[in-house]
Amino acid sequence: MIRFEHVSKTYPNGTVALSDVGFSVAAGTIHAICGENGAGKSTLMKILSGLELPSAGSISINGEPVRPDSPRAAAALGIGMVHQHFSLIGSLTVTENILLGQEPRRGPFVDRAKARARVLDLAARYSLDVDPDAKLATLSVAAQQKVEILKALSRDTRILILDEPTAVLSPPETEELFRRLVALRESGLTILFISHKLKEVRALAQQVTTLRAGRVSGDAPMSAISDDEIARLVMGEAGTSAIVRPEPQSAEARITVRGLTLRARDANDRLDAIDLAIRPGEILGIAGVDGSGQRGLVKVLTGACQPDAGMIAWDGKSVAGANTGALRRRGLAHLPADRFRDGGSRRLTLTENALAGAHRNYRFGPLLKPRAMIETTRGIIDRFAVRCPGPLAPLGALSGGNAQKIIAAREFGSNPRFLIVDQPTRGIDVAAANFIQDQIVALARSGCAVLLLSADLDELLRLSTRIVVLYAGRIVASLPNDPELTPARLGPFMLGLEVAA
Amino acid sequence: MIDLLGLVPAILRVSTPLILAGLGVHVSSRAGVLNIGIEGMMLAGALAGVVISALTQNAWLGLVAALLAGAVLAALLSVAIHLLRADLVLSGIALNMAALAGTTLALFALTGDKGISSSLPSLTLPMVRLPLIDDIPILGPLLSGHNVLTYAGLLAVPLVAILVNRTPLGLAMRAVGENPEAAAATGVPVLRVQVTALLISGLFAGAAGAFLSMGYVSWFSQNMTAGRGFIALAADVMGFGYAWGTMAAALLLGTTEAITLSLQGFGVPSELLQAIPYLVPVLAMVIHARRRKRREAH
Amino acid sequence: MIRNALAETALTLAIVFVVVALVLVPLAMTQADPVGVVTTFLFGPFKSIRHIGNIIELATPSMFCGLAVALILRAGMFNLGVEGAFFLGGLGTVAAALILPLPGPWLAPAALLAGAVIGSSVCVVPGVLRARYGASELVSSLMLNFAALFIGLYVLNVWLRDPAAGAMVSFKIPADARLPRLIEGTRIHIGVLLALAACGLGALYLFRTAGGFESRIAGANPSFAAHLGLDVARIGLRAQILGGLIAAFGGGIEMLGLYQRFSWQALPGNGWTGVTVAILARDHPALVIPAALFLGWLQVGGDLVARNFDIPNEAVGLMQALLLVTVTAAALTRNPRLLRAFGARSPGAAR
Amino acid sequence: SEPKKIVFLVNGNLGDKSYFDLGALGMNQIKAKYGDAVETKVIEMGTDQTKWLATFQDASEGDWDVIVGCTFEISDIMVEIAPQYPDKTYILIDGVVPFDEGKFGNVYSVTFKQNEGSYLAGILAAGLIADGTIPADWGKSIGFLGGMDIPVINDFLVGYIEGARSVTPDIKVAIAYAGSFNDAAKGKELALAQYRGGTAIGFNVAGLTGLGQLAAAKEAGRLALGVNSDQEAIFKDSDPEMASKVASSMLKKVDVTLLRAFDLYIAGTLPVGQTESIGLKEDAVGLVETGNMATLAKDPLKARIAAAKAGIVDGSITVSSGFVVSQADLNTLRDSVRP
Ligand SMILES: Nc1ncnc2c1ncn2[C@@H]1O[C@H](COP(=O)(O)OP(=O)(O)OP(=O)(O)O)[C@@H](O)[C@H]1O
Ligand SMILES: Nc1ncnc2c1ncn2[C@@H]1O[C@H](COP(=O)(O)OP(=O)(O)OP(=O)(O)O)[C@@H](O)[C@H]1O
Ligand SMILES: [Mg+2]
Ligand SMILES: [Mg+2]
Repeated sequence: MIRFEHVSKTYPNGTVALSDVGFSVAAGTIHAICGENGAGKSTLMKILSGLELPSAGSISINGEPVRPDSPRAAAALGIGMVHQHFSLIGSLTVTENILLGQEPRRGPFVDRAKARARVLDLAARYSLDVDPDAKLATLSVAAQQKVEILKALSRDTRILILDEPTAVLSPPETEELFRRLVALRESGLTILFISHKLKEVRALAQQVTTLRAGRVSGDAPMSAISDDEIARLVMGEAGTSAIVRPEPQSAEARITVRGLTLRARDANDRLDAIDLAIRPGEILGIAGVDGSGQRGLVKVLTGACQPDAGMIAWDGKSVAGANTGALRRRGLAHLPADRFRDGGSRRLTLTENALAGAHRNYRFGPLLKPRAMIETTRGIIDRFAVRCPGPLAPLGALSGGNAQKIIAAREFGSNPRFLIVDQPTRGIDVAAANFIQDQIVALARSGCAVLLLSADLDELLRLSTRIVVLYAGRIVASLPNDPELTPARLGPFMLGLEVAA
Repeated sequence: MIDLLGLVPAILRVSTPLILAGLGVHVSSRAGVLNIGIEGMMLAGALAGVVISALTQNAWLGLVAALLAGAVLAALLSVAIHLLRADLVLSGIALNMAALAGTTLALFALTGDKGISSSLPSLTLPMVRLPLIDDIPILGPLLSGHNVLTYAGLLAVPLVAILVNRTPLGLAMRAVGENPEAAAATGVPVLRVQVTALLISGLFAGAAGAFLSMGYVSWFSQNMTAGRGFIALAADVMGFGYAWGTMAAALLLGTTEAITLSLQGFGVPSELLQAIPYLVPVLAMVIHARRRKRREAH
Repeated sequence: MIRNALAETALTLAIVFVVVALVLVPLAMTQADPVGVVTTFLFGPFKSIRHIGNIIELATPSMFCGLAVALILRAGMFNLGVEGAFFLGGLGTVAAALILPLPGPWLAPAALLAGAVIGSSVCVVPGVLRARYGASELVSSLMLNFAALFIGLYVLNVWLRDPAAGAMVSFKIPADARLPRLIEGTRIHIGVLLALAACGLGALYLFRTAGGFESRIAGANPSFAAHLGLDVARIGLRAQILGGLIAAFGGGIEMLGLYQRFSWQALPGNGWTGVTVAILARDHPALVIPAALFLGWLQVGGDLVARNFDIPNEAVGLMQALLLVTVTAAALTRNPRLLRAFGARSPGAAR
Repeated sequence: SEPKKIVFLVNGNLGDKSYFDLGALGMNQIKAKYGDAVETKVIEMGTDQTKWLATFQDASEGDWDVIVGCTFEISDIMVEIAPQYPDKTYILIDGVVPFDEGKFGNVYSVTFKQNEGSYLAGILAAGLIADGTIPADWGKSIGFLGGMDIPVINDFLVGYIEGARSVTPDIKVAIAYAGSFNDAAKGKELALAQYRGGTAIGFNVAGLTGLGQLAAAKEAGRLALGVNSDQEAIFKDSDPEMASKVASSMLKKVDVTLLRAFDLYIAGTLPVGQTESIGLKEDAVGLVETGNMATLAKDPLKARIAAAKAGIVDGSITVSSGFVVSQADLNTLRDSVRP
């Protein structure tokens, strides 16, 4: 139904994102597209959805050549896209976001009642539950994801593109989404699905196309291809190292949290009498549906805000009132969930992003030593296999996964005594994810206390020594990570159906 | 000595250009374009109104010309920032320079005088007596009998609020102003929305200029806006993104100005009096920001 | 890299020529000597040492103000108090030079220091209000510029006014405090060296010191800075203090270098020029120097044309405004095709 | 012979309706009178003071014979430039150079006694109230709207007050300064505030700002006095109603003075190396007596003004100057007339 023929794309800055890509997508199927970070997946989808124009090549739908030159034109062709980075407006309501550009009118005005009804109708039709009147910025990421999907479906959509839609969803939410997608396919939609998670691809797709460095490296029906083969097509060679989980190295907790309470304005951030203890060498995993208080917990532990009650101690000594700077000087490191908002600056160079914070170590008298900084960064680029033009390129020129590696390298490289990692591998290809996970484990092994927050239960179960489940700002379970612990066992706690604290 | 009867109309007069221009800044700011060139647009509007009303002997046509002149300059700014992709702030500054030079030049070409259009028989916009209110004893003279643009400015506040909050265009403006990439990905025609907002901004600027040259006085004189555009920029920022807020800020600015004007001659050195209208808004902003900060802390 | 930078410069110059041709040539045609008009504009400023001197005289305060604005913008602040700081710095310096009972060689440095501290308040107060209460520094600095003007005029009128002079001007600045001239036949004074040094130091600070780096981090992305544990409010305030000091120092230099007495009755506008310079220089302290010289050339060339021909200076002003827009027009200066035509290598090939 | 070349360097912009415009008018009159025997030019130097010296230097380097500048601000520049170019002739209007230093044999300076003209304006304003020409319910005080609180403006003020006091010793004068010379709207607002406070007739000395007073007079139905040029004439055709509110204007005849100086220069009798202070006696300042004044003022008042003028000319009346009065005395004076 959709045919890509000889599609190439060179960005104005000279990056060749796609070269001579050609394959077809059958109508009424879910078609997966896999590839490592920066392989060109998003670029190809942006071309289909009218956000970018191809430098060469053509696309046809049902045999008709098409050349969508704006999202509007693509929508007219029945193409809707859920973007990897949401295209939502924080200060608008859910309804306004979903219907932006196609509002029902009454005279010159937006017909608010009708708009609201339409959103409720959409939500019911696709069983995606949203509050039509909520301001978007107050929603959890998962809820925003639903809004983004509803938005894509709100225009008479026949081709739905999902660019890593599950990266921010918890497993129950992912399952729910998959059921919807299957239903959508059955109702005749064609779905293009991008994911780094092979399990998901296997569960959903009928066909998979793999991209490597902008070229098609494989295209096969799911039934005719093994996971290993996909991994090989994506990365050139397969290989996942087995992880040996670290063990706590002392009985003394490095970080102790008692009765921690945060009465934030945003309900998603609230905390209610949290108790935690993290020992050196231990990775404490935090599970929970997005918006269960994780963000508040991270804010308080990183000194971004002060709790309303309770205490935090490092090595038994209270750090009440300490701000981020003070905690960092004690040995805090933090890999944030939102890498571009908090983790770095697109405008600054890779060197500057990689060494910000540590820059005071690179001083000669009052001056910084740029050479030494660049050299260190070169080392990071090599060690973390960052695909980039060089250490002086702006961070914005990197694909998201590669940017994530630079930011991780900075945080891991500061010799932390307490490391908070928040969704460390979200949106990252398998090889890079393995690499980052290895680094986390290695840090723990060297005696760092690690707090791991992840929406990816497999990741939590792979890395954590213990897992604590948050629900509505409270700890509902604290479980040792033994072989009996499975995603299925965690599910009820995460949804607040069971409590075992 | 300060008589309320005289002061209220004075406040309205002083505030009117600030409200009109402030709304202009507000509209374009909501769409993400800080209209530094508002001063120049006002100046162009002031001149166009005078010239056309003199030529046609019709004040309304003069007003229309003023609005259009503001919009034309807004279109020029749009060409600079959208077509040529020049720096927004610098383009605004350049537009102000160009408008000052251009209006002087045009005035010279038309009248042989660089300073004032007094040789043109231009008209003024009428004062409006509000039918019923006019008869109320004290309130009547306070609320009635102002320039038509004063009422237009006040009336425009809810209209702008509705435009921004209730119409598809307003929705698109807010989306574009907050996150142009996301809006573009959704299919909002970012360019068209910004150009429209800028043109509306130009219309308001033209009206503000017309008020000066066809309401306050009945002529155009060189650089007669005297920095009011910049005060309007401040009014918009002080309004925290709301049309009503912009109006409140403009009224605050106008009130301090009007009061200090009528305080002249009481022995306070005039320079110090002239500083007050610039200090009070800062104070007001600090108090407001402090209250907000305290509120947010809880 | 260098090749591309050269191409960019060549393209910018070409744009200048085209705009001049488009605007000035038709104007020149109305004159008896059209060629003279164009060459006077383009090359007149370089024809005599005095006119070159004029460019540099004009560029000196622009460098200080441009540098101040660049440092403030880089830290993510939008403080327009540079205008008021320049004014008050000039007044403060003159006041100090008149009041301080210091021996000759100490007078100028002491006066400049005092002026810098006094003048910087116009930037510092909005900075503090921003850091402490979150009040928009854009608005408060815009307002305080005017407040500084009128309060300054009051001070001038009451304490510094020379009653023997027939206008509201201060007493004459003592000869000891005047800055030495550098080049015979021009009014270029030692202030230009200080301005150049300031820009150099500014670049060094911004790109080679920890403090400057932190300032750029906070400016590029405040939540990133917060994530790193940097005190964003303090960094912003530091930049505004620094910018205020530099601008006010520039005002003092201008007074001691070119004036006989303090005689400003209105804001002199150098701060606005500073905004223009900083934008032209893309907030880079080193590029502030060529940007300021460019504006100086534009001014002197325009003045020469207006002075020597029957072309109103408003027409020249229009052309200058157009030039400002076009030299920052990314659609022209960043156009890959145009750049290639001027010898740039395509970025893809460079990789 | 070669035409004589004269250039007028404006330290600001034309269009001020004050001496820049009047100076330019004088230049036109010179051109009209001498035709091809002269070459004239007016150059606007703008408001950036650092450019002024450079421009004077350029003009002096050029082949101009006579270089004209005005306002006190130009004095210091002439001090620096004139000795460097002894074969040029400089005319300085409204400013002086220290002639006693002996270096300025090529500078002719002329200052205006605007206080004398303002004295007459004061008599007129107070007289119109005193003799009942102005209805009593308009108020009893007179107004003064200045551009800035600076000596040259206060020179007008001092003369104005003295003149008014000579009619009504306890006259009240509402005084305001706009802080700007181009903000007509602000001028109108200030004048309206004065009219509201019981000012029957106001005197504006504030350039384009001051014209706002005329709009205020029209709106409030009061009277105004113009300055420098005939402000009734400015609006006579375009807005007769407003023009009818201009009781008179105090003239400062920069144009006449400039033409006269050039006449003397051509005749070789220009008194260079010294300063002339010209006022009523030289007919360099004065009141517009045609127009509204002719019909408005009653004969006794006209006679009174004529007498005062004669007194000033023959020296029996001396008017204080705003240039020499100290700030403290000025404040006392202003306080003493406050309504
Ligand atoms: N607008 C752009 N300008 C320049 N280069 C770009 C742009 N967008 C993407 N690229 C580059 O093009 C290449 C392909 O990027 P793309 O986003 O398509 O990768 P991806 O397959 O989606 O990767 P990921 O798995 O990280 O999402 C990358 O090298 C990226 O840096
Ligand atoms: N104008 C640009 N110039 C240079 N690089 C760009 C530009 N626009 C985007 N990029 C880079 O190209 C990458 C591709 O953009 P895209 O929006 O597809 O995200 P992505 O690579 O898929 O992100 P993720 O890492 O989450 O997979 C972005 O990560 C961004 O860093
Ligand atoms: Mg992608
Ligand atoms: Mg990517």
